[in-house]
Amino acid sequence: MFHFEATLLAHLFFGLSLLVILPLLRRRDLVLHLLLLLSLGILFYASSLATLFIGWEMMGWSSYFILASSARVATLQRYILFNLGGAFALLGAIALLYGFMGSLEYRDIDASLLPPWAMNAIALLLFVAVFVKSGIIGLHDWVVDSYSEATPLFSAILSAILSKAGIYLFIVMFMVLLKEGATEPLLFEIMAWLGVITSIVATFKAISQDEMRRLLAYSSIAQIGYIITILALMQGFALEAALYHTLIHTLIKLLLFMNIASIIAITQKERFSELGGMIYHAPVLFLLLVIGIIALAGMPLLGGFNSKFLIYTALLEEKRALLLGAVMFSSASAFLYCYKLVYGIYLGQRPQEASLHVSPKSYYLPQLLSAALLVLLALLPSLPVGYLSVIGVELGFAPLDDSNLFILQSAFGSFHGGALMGAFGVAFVALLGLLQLAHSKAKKVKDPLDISYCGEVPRSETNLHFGYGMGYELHRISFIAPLLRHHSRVLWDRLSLIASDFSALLSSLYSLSAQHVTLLALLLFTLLLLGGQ
Amino acid sequence: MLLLDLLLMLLIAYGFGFLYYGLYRNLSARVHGRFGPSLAQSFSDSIKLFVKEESTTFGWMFYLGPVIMASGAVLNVLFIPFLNQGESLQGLSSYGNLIVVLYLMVLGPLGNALGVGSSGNPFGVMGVTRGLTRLLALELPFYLAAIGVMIDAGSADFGIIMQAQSTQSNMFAHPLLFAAAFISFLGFMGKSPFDVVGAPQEVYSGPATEFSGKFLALLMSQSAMFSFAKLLLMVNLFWGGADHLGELVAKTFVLFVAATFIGSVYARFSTVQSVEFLIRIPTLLGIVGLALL
Amino acid sequence: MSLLYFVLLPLLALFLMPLYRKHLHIISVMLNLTLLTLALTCTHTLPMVERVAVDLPFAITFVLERASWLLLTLFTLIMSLVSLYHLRYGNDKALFVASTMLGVGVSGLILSHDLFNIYIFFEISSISAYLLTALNQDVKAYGGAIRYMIVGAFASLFLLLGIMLIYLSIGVLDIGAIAERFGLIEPRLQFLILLSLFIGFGIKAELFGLNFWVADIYQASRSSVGSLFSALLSKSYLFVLFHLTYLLHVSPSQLFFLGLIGALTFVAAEFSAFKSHESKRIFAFSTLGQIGIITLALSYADAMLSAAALMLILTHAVAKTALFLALDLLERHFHSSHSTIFARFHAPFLMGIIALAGLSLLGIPPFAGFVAKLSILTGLASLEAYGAVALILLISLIEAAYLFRLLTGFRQGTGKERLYVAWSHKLLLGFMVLLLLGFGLMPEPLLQLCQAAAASMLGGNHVPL
Amino acid sequence: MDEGFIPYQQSLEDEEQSIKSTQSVIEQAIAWFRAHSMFVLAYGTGCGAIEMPPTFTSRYDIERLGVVGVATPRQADILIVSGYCSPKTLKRVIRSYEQMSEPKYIIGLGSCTINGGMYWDSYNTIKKLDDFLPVDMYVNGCMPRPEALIEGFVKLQEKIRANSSEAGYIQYRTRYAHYRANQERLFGTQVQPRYEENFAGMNL
Repeated sequence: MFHFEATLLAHLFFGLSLLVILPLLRRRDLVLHLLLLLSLGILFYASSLATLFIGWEMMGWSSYFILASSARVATLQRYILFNLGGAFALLGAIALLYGFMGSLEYRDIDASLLPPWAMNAIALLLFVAVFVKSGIIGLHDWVVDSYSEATPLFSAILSAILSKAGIYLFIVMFMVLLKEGATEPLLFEIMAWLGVITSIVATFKAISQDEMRRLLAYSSIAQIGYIITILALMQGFALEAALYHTLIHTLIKLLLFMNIASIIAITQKERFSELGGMIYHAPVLFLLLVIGIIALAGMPLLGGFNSKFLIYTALLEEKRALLLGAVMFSSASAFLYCYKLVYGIYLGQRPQEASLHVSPKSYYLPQLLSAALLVLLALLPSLPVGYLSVIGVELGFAPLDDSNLFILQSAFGSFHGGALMGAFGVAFVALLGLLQLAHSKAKKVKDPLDISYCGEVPRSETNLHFGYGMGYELHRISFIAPLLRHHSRVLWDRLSLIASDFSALLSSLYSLSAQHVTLLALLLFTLLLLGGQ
Repeated sequence: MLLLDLLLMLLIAYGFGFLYYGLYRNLSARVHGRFGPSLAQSFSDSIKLFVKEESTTFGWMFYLGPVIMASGAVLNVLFIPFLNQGESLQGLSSYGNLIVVLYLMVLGPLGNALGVGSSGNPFGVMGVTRGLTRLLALELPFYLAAIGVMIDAGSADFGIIMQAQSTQSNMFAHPLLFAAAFISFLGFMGKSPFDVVGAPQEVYSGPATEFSGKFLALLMSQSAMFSFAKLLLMVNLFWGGADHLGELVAKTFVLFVAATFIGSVYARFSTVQSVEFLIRIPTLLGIVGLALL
Repeated sequence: MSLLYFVLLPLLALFLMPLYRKHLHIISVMLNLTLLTLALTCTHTLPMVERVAVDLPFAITFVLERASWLLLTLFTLIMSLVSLYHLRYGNDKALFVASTMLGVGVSGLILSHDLFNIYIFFEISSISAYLLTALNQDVKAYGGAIRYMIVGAFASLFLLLGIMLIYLSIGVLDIGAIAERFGLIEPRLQFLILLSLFIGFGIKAELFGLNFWVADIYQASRSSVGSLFSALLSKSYLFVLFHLTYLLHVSPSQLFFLGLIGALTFVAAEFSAFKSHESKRIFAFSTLGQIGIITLALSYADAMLSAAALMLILTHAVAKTALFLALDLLERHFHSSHSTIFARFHAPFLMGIIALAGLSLLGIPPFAGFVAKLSILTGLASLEAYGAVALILLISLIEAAYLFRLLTGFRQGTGKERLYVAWSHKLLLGFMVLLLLGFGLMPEPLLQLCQAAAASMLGGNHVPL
Repeated sequence: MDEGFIPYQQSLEDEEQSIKSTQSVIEQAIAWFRAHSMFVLAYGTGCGAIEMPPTFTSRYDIERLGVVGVATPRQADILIVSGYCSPKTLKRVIRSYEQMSEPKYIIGLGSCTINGGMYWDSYNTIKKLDDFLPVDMYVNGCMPRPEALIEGFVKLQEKIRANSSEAGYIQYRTRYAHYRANQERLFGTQVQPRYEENFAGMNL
C-alpha cells in the first residue's frame, strides 16, 4: 500500500520547509507555520481519503492565515476561494467514491468496481483539485498574487512546497488508488495539453513581469505545467521524470525565493525597475541565484538538466512529438525570464538610492544547501533515482538503471554527469588561464558609469537600467500578445459580478415588509393547496 | 589518446571555423562585387585583439562571461562526434547525446549574457534581449526537427542517429524537418536575415558592445568554433555524418556556403519579424513534418 | 427525576427573578447549569415519558427520547453558555427574563408529545422571541419586534388551523395517537392539515418562501440574542416539523418537496449573504443556509443522513453561538455591526475564535462542522443524490466567499484599536472552539449519539396512551 | 615645429623607418597583425564623413586592407575624425577616444582637423585637433577623396608596424596634462572625467 515512507516528496518537503521555517523562529506566525507542517504530515501520513482531505484543507487554511499577515484582501479572497474550490472538488470526488466503495480507507478502494461514468466524473473532479492547486492557466491568478504578496519567506514555502501538493494528490489518487479504473484516455490527453499550454502561457507571462516574485510565480506555474503534462502519460518513467522534476524544482524555487527574500531584506525593493547592479554588493547571492537560474533553465552542468532530460526522453518514448516540441519551446523560452531575473536584480546599473540593509544570515543556509544539492545532482545525476523509483516499483513499473551514479540512463540515451562537469571544468580553467596569460592586460573601470554610451558621459541619474523592461517586445509579437492578456482574471471578475448581481436580487427579497411576508406565505399556502390537490 | 583526440577536434574546429569565417567574408564580398579581405583576415583580427595592450573589464563577472561562453563552445565541439564511424574524432559524444548538445548550445550565450549584463551597458542588454527573444522562435523549429530525427532513430544518441541514416539521409527521408531545421540553422549562424542581435545602427554592437581586446578575441574564437559545431550538428542530424575528414569538410563546406549565400542576399528582419517568420514558416513545416513521421 | 423540571425550574426562576432583581444573572446561570446537569443525567434513563393528565385530550405529555435528548442537551448547553457570557452584564434584566422564557419555550417544544402543548410552547417561545428582539429598546428593535409579531401571529394562525383540523377529524392531540390514526383522515383534509402545519412551522423554522422576515429580525436584535435565535429557536421548530413529518408518514413526494424547499433555502440564503455587509445579517443568512442543508438532509428520511443533519444542528449551534457572542463583544465596543468593524480592532484571541468558528461553520477540517458536512455529503452520495452533493459543494463556495471576506477584514486598514476581551469571555469562547475542535478530531462518540438519535427519530417513537 | 603641415607629416614618416629595425621577431609579428587588422570607429563629425561610405563599400573596398568598421570605441583601433569639430562634438570624440583600448590611433580626415580649413575663422569650431587629441595621421584635402583616405591607412599601417614610441596613444598617456589643460580650457572641468581616473589599477 502507498505509504508515507515511500514518498520522496514527504521527506523533501519536511526537510526543506523546516529549513525555511528556521529563520522564522521567534516570530509570531511560527505557530501557523508549524500547523502548516502538521497539515502536510497529515496529508502524507493519511491512510484514508478523509484524513487526506483533512490534511489538504488544513494546508489551505493555515496557509491562508499566514498569508493574511501581508496580502491584500482581494488576493486573500482569491487565494481561499480557489483553494476551497479545488478542495470542494476533491470532497466531491471523495463523496462520489464513498458512494460506491462505502468506505474511505485507501485499502478499501478498488477502482475496477467503478462504472466508467463515475470513474470519469471522479477523474474530472480530481483534475479540478489538482489543476487549481497547480495553477493551470485560467485558474492561476491566485498563485501569482499570493506568491507576490506573501512575506518573502512564505513565498518560498508556497512555491517550493505547497505548489507540489497538487502533484502529490494526482500521484496518490491516479497512480496509486485509481490506477485500475477505466478513465477515459481523452481526459489525460486534455490534461497533458493543458499542462503544456499552461507552461507556455505562464512562461511568456513570467517574461513580461516587473516584479521578482510575480516572475517566479509564473515560472512555478510553468514548471508545474511540465510535471502535469508528464504525469498525464501515466507511465512509470514519466512518473519518475515528474518526481525528479518535482525534486529539482523544489530545490530551485527554495533557492530562488530565499535569494529574493535576501534581496528584499537588503534593498526593501520588489521590482526590477528599482533594483539592479547588486552583483558587486552581494556577490555570493549573485552566484547562488545564477546557480538557481541555470538549473531553472534546465541547462546541463546543474541538476536542472537531469529532470528535463528525463521528461524529454519520457515524451520521446511515448512518441509524443508535438507535446515534446511544445515542452521544449516553453523550456527554451524560460531562458528569457531566467536572464531577466538575474539581470534585473544583479546586473545592469544600480539606481541611485538610499542605504542597503544587511540580509539575515539564516537566509543563506537553505540557499547554500539547495545550490550544493543542485551541483551534486549534476555530478551524480542518478543519485536520487533509486529513491524516486520506490513508488514506481510498488506500482509495478520497472525502475531506472542507477548502477553508475554518474550516468543517468533512459530508454532514449544517457549522459554522464561527471564527464560534462569535468569537460566544462577543464575547458573553463584552460580558457581562463589563456585569458590571464594573454598579452592584453585587463583594466577595470573605476566608475561603473564609464560605459560606451555614444560618446556621452552618463550621469548617475541617467536611467541606464532600462533593460529590466525586457519582454515588453513580446506584446508586439502577434502570436504571443494574446497570451499576455488577463483573460482569466476578466472571466473570474465577471463571474463574481454575476454572483453579486444575483445576490442583490435575492437579498432584496429579504427586506420585504411583514405584510408582504404574510401575503407571500398566504400565496404559497394557496398555491400549494391548489397544486397539491 | 582521448586527450589527443579532443585536442585535435578543437584544433580542427578552430581552424576550420576561422577558415570558414574568412571564406564567409570573402564570399559575401564577391556577392557585393568586392574583393574582400584575405582568408586569414578573421584569424588576424583575433590575434590582433589578443595582443592589444589593454582590455577593459567591469569586474569578475564581466571577465568570466566570455570564458563561460567559450567553454560552452568547446563543450559543444567535444560532445558532437565528427565522424560517424571509427574511434577517432568521437570526442566525448559517448558521454552525452543530442539533448545534451541542444542544451549546451545555450550555455555559452547565457554565460555571455551574464558578462554583458554586468557591464551595465544598456545596449549590451538590448542585444541580449533581442538574442533571447529571437531564440524563443529560433529553437522551436530546430527542436521539432531534432525530435523527429530522434523519434525516427529511436534514440538521442548521435551514433545511432547517424547509423539510422546509412541508407537514406534524413534530409531526403524527412525533407520538411530538414527545411525547418535549416531555416533555424540560418538563424543560429547569426547571418542575415536573422542578425538583428548586434545591429550596430541601433544598439552599438549589441552584446559585444563593451568587450574589447582579449575578451573580444575569445568571443571571436568561440564563435568560429561554435559555428563549426553547428555545421557539424546539421551534418550529423540530416546528412548522415561523415565517414572521414574529407567528407566532413566537404559537407560542412556545402552547408556553410549555402548559409553564406542566403545570408548575403537577404535583408535583416527585426526581432519581431524574425520571431513571427520563424513561428509561421519553419515551425509549421516542422509540425507537418512531425505529423508525416 | 422528572421531565417537568425542564419547564418548572425555569418557571420557578422566572417567579424568583422579580424578587432578586440584582442577582438575575446568577439565577439565570445557576438555572441553566442545573438544567444542563439534569439533561446530562438523563442519558441512561432514555426514553423517558412524563404525563400530567389534566383532562384526557389535553394531557401534558412529555417525552424524552434520543433525538430530543440530544437537542435538549444542546439547548441547555447553549443557554448556559449564553447566560455565562452575560454574567458580566448583570444589569440587563429583560434579557435574562426573556431568555429564560425562551428556554422554557424551546425545551417544551421538543419535549411535548401532544399538539396542544406544542402550540402552547410555540407561543411561549414566540412571545419571548418578540421580547428579545425588542431588547435594544430603539426604533429598529421595536420595528423588528412588531414585524416579528405579525409574522409570528400568522404562523400561529396556521398552526392552530392545523391542530384544529386534526382535533376535529380524529379527536386526539397526542402525537403518538395522531400518528396511529392519521391515515383515517380523508386524504384531501390530510393534505390541508399537513400544509397548515408546514406553513406554521415553516415560517418559524425559517424555510424558503416563508423566511423573508428573518434577516431583518436578526439585524434588529442584539448579536447575543441572535445566537439564541439561531441556535435554539429555529432548530427547535425544525425539529418539531420533522418529528411530525416522520411520524405522520408523509408521502415521498412531500418529502421531496421539503428537500426542494431546503435546497432553495440554502441557495437563496447563501447568495443573499454574498452581497450583505451587515455582519448580523450575514450570520442570519448563514443560519438560513445551514437550515437549508439540514432540511435537505432530513428530507431524505435516511438514518445516516438524519444523523449527519443532527450533527450539523449541533455543530452549527455551537459555532454560531461562538460567532454571535464574539460579534456581540464587537458590537458592544463599536456600537455597530457593519462588517467593516472587523477591520478596526486588534485582538488576536477574538480574531482566532471568529476565524476558527467560521471554519467550523463552513465545514472545514479539522473542526466538527467538517464531520457533519462530510457525513451529509457521503450520505447523499450513497443515496446517489449527486445533484445535491454538487449543489452543496458549489454553494459552499459562495458561503466561503462571504465568511472569508469577514475574516479578511481583520487585516485591512491601518488605525486599529486594541480591543480588551475579559478573560471570562476568552475562556467561554475558547471552550466553544475547543468543543468544536474536540468533536472534530474525535467525532465517533458524537456521531454515535446522533445515529442513535436519528434512529429513534425515524423509528417513530410511539408512546402508548 | 616648422610652419605648415607637409614638413611635419614628412618628419613623422621619416622617423618610422629608423625605428623599425630595432624590433624583435615577436614584436614585428605583433605589429604585423596590428597593421593588418584595423578596426575603425568612423566618427562623422563633419562633412568629410561623406567620403567614408564609398571607402568602405564596393567601389573602394578598404576591407582588402583588413579595415573594418566597428560600432563601439571599445573594439576600435582607429578613430577617424572626419572634418571640423565643434566643442560639442569634440567632447564626444574625446570620450570615445579615451574608451578605446591601446594601442589606438587617430586619423584626422580633411583640412579642418589640421587648421580649421574653411572654418578657420569660425567662432564655434576647433582649429587644431592635435591640441586636444594626439593625431597619428592626417589626410588633408577638402574633401579628401577615398583614395587619399586609403593612402592614409596605408601610411598608418607603416607607422603601426614601426611601433614607434611616438605613437599618439603613448603621447596622450605621457603628456596628458597638456591635452587635459587644452580640453579644460574649452570645456571647463566639470564635464569630462579625467582619463587616468577611469581605471582602477591594471590587471584583474
